[in-house]
Amino acid sequence: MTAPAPAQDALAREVRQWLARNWDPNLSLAEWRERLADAGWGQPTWPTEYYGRGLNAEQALVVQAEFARIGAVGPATAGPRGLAAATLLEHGSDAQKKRYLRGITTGRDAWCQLFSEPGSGSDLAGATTRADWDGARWIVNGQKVWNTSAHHADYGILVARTDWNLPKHQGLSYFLIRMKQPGVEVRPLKQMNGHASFNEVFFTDAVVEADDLVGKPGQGWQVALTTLSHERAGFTSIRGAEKLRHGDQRIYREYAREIEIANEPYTWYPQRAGRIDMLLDRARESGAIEDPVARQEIAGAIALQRCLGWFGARGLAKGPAGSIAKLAASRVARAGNRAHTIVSGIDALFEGPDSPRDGIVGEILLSTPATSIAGGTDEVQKNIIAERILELPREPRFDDGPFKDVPRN
Amino acid sequence: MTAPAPAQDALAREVRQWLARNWDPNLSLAEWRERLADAGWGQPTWPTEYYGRGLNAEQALVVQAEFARIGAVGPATAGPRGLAAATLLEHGSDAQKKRYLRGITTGRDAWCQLFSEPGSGSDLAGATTRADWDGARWIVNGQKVWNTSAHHADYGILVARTDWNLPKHQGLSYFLIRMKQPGVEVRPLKQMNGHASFNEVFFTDAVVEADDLVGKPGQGWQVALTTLSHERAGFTSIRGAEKLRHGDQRIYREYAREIEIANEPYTWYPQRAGRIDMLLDRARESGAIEDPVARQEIAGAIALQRCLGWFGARGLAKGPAGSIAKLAASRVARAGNRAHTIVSGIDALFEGPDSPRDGIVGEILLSTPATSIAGGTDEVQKNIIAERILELPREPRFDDGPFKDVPRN
Amino acid sequence: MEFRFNDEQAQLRDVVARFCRDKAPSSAVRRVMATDTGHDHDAWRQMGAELGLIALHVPEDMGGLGFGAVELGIVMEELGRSLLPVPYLSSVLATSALAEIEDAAVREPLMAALVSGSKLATLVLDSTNGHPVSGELVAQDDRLTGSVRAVLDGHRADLLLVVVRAPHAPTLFAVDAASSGLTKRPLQVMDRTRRFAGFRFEQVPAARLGTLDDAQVERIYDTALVALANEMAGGAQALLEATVAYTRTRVQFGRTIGSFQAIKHRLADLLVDVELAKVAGYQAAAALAAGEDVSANASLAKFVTADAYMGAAREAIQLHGGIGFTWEHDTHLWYRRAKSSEVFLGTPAWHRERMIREMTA
Amino acid sequence: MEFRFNDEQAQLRDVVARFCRDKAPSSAVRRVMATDTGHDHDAWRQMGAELGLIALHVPEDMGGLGFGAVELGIVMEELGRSLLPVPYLSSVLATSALAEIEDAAVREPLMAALVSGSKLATLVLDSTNGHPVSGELVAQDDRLTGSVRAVLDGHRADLLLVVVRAPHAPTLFAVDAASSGLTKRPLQVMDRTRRFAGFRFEQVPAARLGTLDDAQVERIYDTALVALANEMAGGAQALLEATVAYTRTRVQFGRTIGSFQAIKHRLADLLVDVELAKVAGYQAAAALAAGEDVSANASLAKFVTADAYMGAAREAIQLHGGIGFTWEHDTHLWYRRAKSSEVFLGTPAWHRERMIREMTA
Repeated sequence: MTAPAPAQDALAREVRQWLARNWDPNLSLAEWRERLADAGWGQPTWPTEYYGRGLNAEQALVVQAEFARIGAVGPATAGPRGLAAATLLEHGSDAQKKRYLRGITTGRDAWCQLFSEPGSGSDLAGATTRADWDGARWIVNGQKVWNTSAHHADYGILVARTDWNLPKHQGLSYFLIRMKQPGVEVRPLKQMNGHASFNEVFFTDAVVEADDLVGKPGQGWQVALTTLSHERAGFTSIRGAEKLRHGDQRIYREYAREIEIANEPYTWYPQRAGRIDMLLDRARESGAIEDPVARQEIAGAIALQRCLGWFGARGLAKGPAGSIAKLAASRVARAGNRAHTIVSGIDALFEGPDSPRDGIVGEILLSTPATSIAGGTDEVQKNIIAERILELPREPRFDDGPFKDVPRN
Repeated sequence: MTAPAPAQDALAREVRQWLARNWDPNLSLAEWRERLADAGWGQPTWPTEYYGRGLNAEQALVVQAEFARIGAVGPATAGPRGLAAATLLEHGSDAQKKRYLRGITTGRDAWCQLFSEPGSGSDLAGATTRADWDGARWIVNGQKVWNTSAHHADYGILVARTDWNLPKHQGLSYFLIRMKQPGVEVRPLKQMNGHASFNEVFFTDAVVEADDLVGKPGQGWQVALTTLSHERAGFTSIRGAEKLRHGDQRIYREYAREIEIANEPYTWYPQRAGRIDMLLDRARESGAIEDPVARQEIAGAIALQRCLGWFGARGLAKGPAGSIAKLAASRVARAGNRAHTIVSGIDALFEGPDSPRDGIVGEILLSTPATSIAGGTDEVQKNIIAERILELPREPRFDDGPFKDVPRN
Repeated sequence: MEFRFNDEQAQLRDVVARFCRDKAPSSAVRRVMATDTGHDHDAWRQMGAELGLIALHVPEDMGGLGFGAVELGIVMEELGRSLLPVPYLSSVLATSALAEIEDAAVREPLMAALVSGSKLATLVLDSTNGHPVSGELVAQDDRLTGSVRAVLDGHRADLLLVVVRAPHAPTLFAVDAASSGLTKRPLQVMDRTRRFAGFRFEQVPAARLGTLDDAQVERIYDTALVALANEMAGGAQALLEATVAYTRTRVQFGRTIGSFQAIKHRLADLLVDVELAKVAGYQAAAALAAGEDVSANASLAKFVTADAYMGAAREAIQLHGGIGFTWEHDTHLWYRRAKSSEVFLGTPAWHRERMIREMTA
Repeated sequence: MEFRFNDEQAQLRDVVARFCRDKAPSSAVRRVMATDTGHDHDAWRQMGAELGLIALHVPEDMGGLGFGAVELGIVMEELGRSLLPVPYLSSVLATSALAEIEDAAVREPLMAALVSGSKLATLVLDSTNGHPVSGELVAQDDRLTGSVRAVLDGHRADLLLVVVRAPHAPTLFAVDAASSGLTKRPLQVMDRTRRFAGFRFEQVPAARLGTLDDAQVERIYDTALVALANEMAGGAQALLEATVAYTRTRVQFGRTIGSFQAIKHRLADLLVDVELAKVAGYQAAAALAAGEDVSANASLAKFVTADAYMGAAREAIQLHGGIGFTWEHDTHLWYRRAKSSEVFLGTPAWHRERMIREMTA
C-alpha cells in the first residue's frame, strides 16, 4: 500500500464529512439514493450535471473506500442498468441522460437488455427485429431472447433494424423502450437445468417515442459495441451472493432484498462454472479420494481452474485476451463435469433431492454446458483469438451485401 | 464355405494342370515369371493380350488358391508397380501396355510414383513440376518428394503441369518417365525418426518421349485419380513382413530377398501405427501394469485399435468411409504414443539401444506423428467425411482461375 | 457404412425403427415423462403382444423367439435412436437372468408371466457380485436383508430378480415387489425417460430360483452391458444426425453454420466416434451370440459407446447454441440419457479397468 | 498478454532472449548436437563469465547474485524458447542443492567452483527420496552403492551432488565423477540437445556435505520442477509462434492454410494451452520466491506445461505436414525436447497424483 496523495486525502475528508451529515441507515433505500443522486457521490465518475462528481477512476476508489468504511450503501448496480448507463453516458443525448440516469442510479427504474434473437446468436448484428418510422414514432415488431430480468424491467435497451437495404451492420438502430406497454410481452424461458433465468420478449407494434432513439438511425451497431464491451468486461467475474451487512436497520433489510432479487437468476452460476471447489470434499464423501483415476481427473480440473484464476488475477484477461479466459472457463466447466461424474459414480444418475449435496451435483452436470455458449460461444472466442491475437486471416464474408439479400434463418 | 461352382472346378483343374507342367522351384524368379507372363496365369484379371487371362475377381481367387496350394510364387507385386499397372490398364495406349506391363509383372522393371511436391502436399493438383513440349519430346523440370523406392526405380509415373493458363486440374498431364537418365537426380530424404524411406527427385531438363504421355495432354488429373484410388485402397492395410516359405530352392531364396528389399522402407510402419500389441507386455516389464492410471491409457488404446480392426474387417472402410478408418488409425497411433510414454516413464528419454525393446519404444514415440500426415492428412480426411458423407457444404474455392494466377508457395 | 446384417435382421431393424418413429415423437416422450410411471404403457404392450420383442432373445424352449444377442443389439440400437420410455432394458436383464435357471419347473411360470408382459421384472445386482452398484444384500433362510441404491425401473417392477452372493454361492431369488419388509424409494432421476428406485430389504421373503456359477453371473452382467452399449451407440447416432441436420439449416453470418470448416471437422470427428462405437456394440453382441468369453469386449463396448454418446451430447448442445440449452428443445433429454447411461452399470473408467483385468487374468 | 514483470526482470529477459537468438540458430544447435558432449562450451562460458547467469539465483552471501526463483524462471523460459544446448538446468539443480548446506566451510569451495563455471556439477536423486527416478543408492561409511538410471548431464559433469536417504536421514554427498567404483554409461537420448548418463556406484567414496530435512529435499526437487516448467512454457510458446508463422505463409488450394477455420480454431486452443502454461510457471516461481509451500503448485506447473508442450509439438508437426516429419526441419528437435521434458522428473500423471497428495496431506 502506498500512502494516499494529499489531494486524495482532501477528497476522502470531503466524502467523510458528507457521509457524516447524510448517511442514515434508518432511511429507506430510495430516500438515501435520492440524496446520493443529488450530491453525486453515488456515481463519482459520472459528470456533475448527471448525478455524479466528474472524478477519475482512481478518485472513485477513494470515495468507495469511505463508503465501505462506515458500511454506507451505494447506488443501484444490479442487473443490466449499468450497461444502459454506460451506453447513455457515451452516446445518449442530454435529454436522455437527464431523463434516465437518475432513475438508474437510484434504483427507481429496472432495465433489461434486448439484443439476442432466436435467429441471431453468435451473429448479433444479424438482428431482424424491426423498428419502422410511422411519421411520429418507431413501431417495433419481432422477438428477442435471453433477456435476464426482463419481467422486472421498466425499460430496455433495444437493437432493431431500421433499414433493410444497407449492409447488416449499417441498418441497425439503438432504442430505449418502455417495457410496460401493450405491445411488449415477456415470457420466461426455462433452461435444461430447470431454472428460468431468462426471458423471451415479443414485440407486436410496440412503440418507441422519437426521442428514445440513441444516436442516429443506422448507428445502432456502434452504440451496441459500447454496451457489449462493458458486458464482456463483467462476464468472466463469477457472481457471488454479495453480502454487505452492517446492521438490522431498514436500509440494510431493503438492500439485502434487492440483492436477493438481483441474484435470483444466478443461483446456478457457480454450478455452471463446474464447482471445482467442491471436488476434494465430494471425493472424500464418496470414497473416490482413494481412486487414483478419479484423483487424476480432480487434479486436472483444479489445475485448470487455478491457471484461469492466475491468468485473470495477473490482469492478463483484457481486450481480445478476455477470449482466452472465456475459453479457459469453458475447459474448467467441462473438467468439472467430468470430475464430478467420476467422483459421484452411480449418484450422477440423480437430480434434485436424490442428487448429492441436495441437488448441487446434478445441477453441475446439467449446467456446465452453458459456459461455452453464454456470453459468446467458444467458436466466436476462437475466431477472435485467431484473428485478433494470432493475426490469422479473417473468414470470408457472405453477409456484406444489402441485408435484405443476406441468407438468414 | 460353399462348394465351388462347376465352372470354377474346371478352372481350378486347368490351373492345376498348367502348374504341374510348369512350376519348378529350381527356376530363377525371372525365368518363372517369364513363363507366368507368357501363359497369363500370374495376372488372371489382366486381358489375354497383355499377359493375363481376362478373368473376373472371383475367378482370380480360384487361380490364386491353386498357386497357394502348392506354394507357387506369384508375379511381382511389391512397390508402386501395381499402381502403374492399374493406371496403364485403364488409361494406357495399346503400345504402352505392350511396352511396360510385361516388365512390371515379371519384376524386370521397378517403378516409383512421382506425385507429391514440396509445395503441394494436401493439394496434390497444385503440382508445379513442368513438362514443356520442345517439338519432339517433353522436357521436365521441377521437384517431387516422398517417392518411395525411387532410388531403385527404372520408371516413374509422373504428374506434371503442361498448361499454366488453364485451371489447376485441367493443366496437368500424366507421364511415364525413365528414371535412369542424366536429368533425374534422386536423393534420400531422412525422416525425424532417423529412417530414410523416401526420396526427393529433382528434374533438370529430363526427357519424356512423346509416346510416354498417358492419355491426352490436360487429362493428367483424371488419370492420377485412378492411381490414387488404388493407392488409398492399399493404405489402411498394415504392411507385414510377408512370409512365403515352402522350401530352400533357388526361387524361394530369390523371392525372400525381393520381399526383404521391398519391405526395407517399411520396417518402422508397425511403430508408426503405435504398437498397441506390445503395450501389455511392456507394462508387465516396466511394472506399469500395477498402475491404475497406466491401465486406463492402455485400455483406451487397445479399445481404439480393436474398433478400427472391426471397422475394417466388417468391410465398412470403403469409399469415403476409408477416411474414417484413416482418422481412427491416427487416433490409435496417438493413443499408442501416450500409453507407451506412461508405460515407459523415464525410459521414454531414450532412443536406439538405450530405449526399451532395443529401440522399438523410442521409434514408436518418434514415428506415430507420421500416421496423421502420410497418405493424406487428417485435415483432408475430415473434409472428405464432412463433405462426402455428412454432405456439409464444400469449402469456398480460391484456386479455380488460370493456374498461373493462383496463389501458391 | 452399415455393417451388413442379414435380411431378417435388417427387417427386424426396420420394424423397430418404424415403431419408435411412430411412438416416440418429442411430444409423446414429454407427455409420458410427466406421468408417474414414466412408461408408455401402450407402446410397451404392443412391443410385447404385437412385435414379440419382449420374448425376442428368450430361447424357444423357454417360450421365447430364440433370437440371439445380435438381434437384441439391433432392437437396443433402434430403441436408443429414440427416447421411447419403455422398460425394455430391465425386462431384458430380468429374462436373461431367469434364462440361466435350469430347473424348468421353477423357471417356467415366471418366464411365462414376463414374456407375456403380464408382469414386469427387473434385475438387482449388488456390489458383492463385484459390480459397480452401491449396496449389499445378504440371504439368510431365504430372506433378504440389506439395501441397493438404484434399481432400473424398480419404481414399477412387479418382481425383483435378485442375485445374492452372501453368505453362500451366488443365488438367484425372486422377490415380489409387494413383499413385507421391502421398502421402495422412487428416485428423482436426471433422465426422466428412465427411472430408478432404491430398495431397502429387511428380512424380505424371497423365492430361491437356483444357484448360479460365476460365469453365469458374469454372462448376465455382460448381456446387460452389451444391450446398453448398443442402445448408447444408437443414441450417439441420433444425436449426430440431428446435429448435422441443424448445422445444415442454421444460418449465421449469411451462411449455414455447417459450412464453417471448424464445425465440419468436429462433426467429422464425431462421426468417427459414432462409427467406432457402433462396431464396438455390434462386435460385442456377435461375440455374445457366439458364446465367446465376452467380458473384456463387453466392457470395451460399454466405455467406447458411453464416451461417444456423452461426446455427441456435449457437441449437440454446443452446436445448437443457446437453443440447445433450453428446456423446450429436445437436446437436453438426450444429454440426460447419455449422462445416465454413462454411469449406469459402471463408469467408463471402471470398465477400462475391468477390460484390462479380464485381459490379464 | 505478458504478465508485467518489473523493469529489471524485463531487461533480464531481453538479455537472455537476445543471447539465445544469437547463439542458438538451427545450424549452431545441429552442429553442437553432433559433438561428443552435446554442449555449446563457448555459449556456456559466456553465460557464466559474461552474463552471470550461473550465479543468478545463488544467494549473495554464497557468492551469487541473489536473484530469486522469478528471475530464474525468466531465464529458463527464454532458454526454453531456444534449444541452446548448455548444462544450465543441471547447474541450477546442483547449486540449489548445495545452497541448502548451512556449513559455509563445507559449502564455499564447491560453490565457488560451480559458480565460476570451472566445474560442472549435476544433481542425483534416487527413488528412495520418493521421486520418480529409477535406481536406489545406499550410503555406508561415506561410500555409496547402487545405481541410478538417468542423470541429467551426467555424461560430462565433474561432480555429482547426491541426495542419499538410506540408511539414515537424507544427506547430501559430493562425488567426484572420476572416482573409482563409479561406472558411467552415457545414454543415447531422444533429445540430443539434452544428454543423460546412467551411473553404477560400487563403494564410491563420497564427501558428506550435510544432512537435509525432508522440507529441504522437497524444496530442491520443487526448484527443479519449477525451472523445468518455465523452460517448457517457453518451448511451447516458441512452437506456437513458429507454427502460426508457417500457417500464415504456407499456401494450399490457393490460400494460406492459416486461413482455414479448422486450423485457426486449433491454433486458438493451442494459444490457450500456452498462456495457461505460462501463468502456471510464473505462479509457481513467484510462490517459490516468496518461500511458500509450493509442492502442489510445482507439480501443477510441471504437468500443465508438459501437456502444453507436447500438445504444441504434436500440432506443430501436424500443421507443418510432411516437412514437419523430416529430419532437416527443426520441428522434430522440439518434439524430442518436449517428449524428454514430459518424462524427466516425473510424468504428468505422476505429478497430478503428487498434487492431490500434497493438497490432501
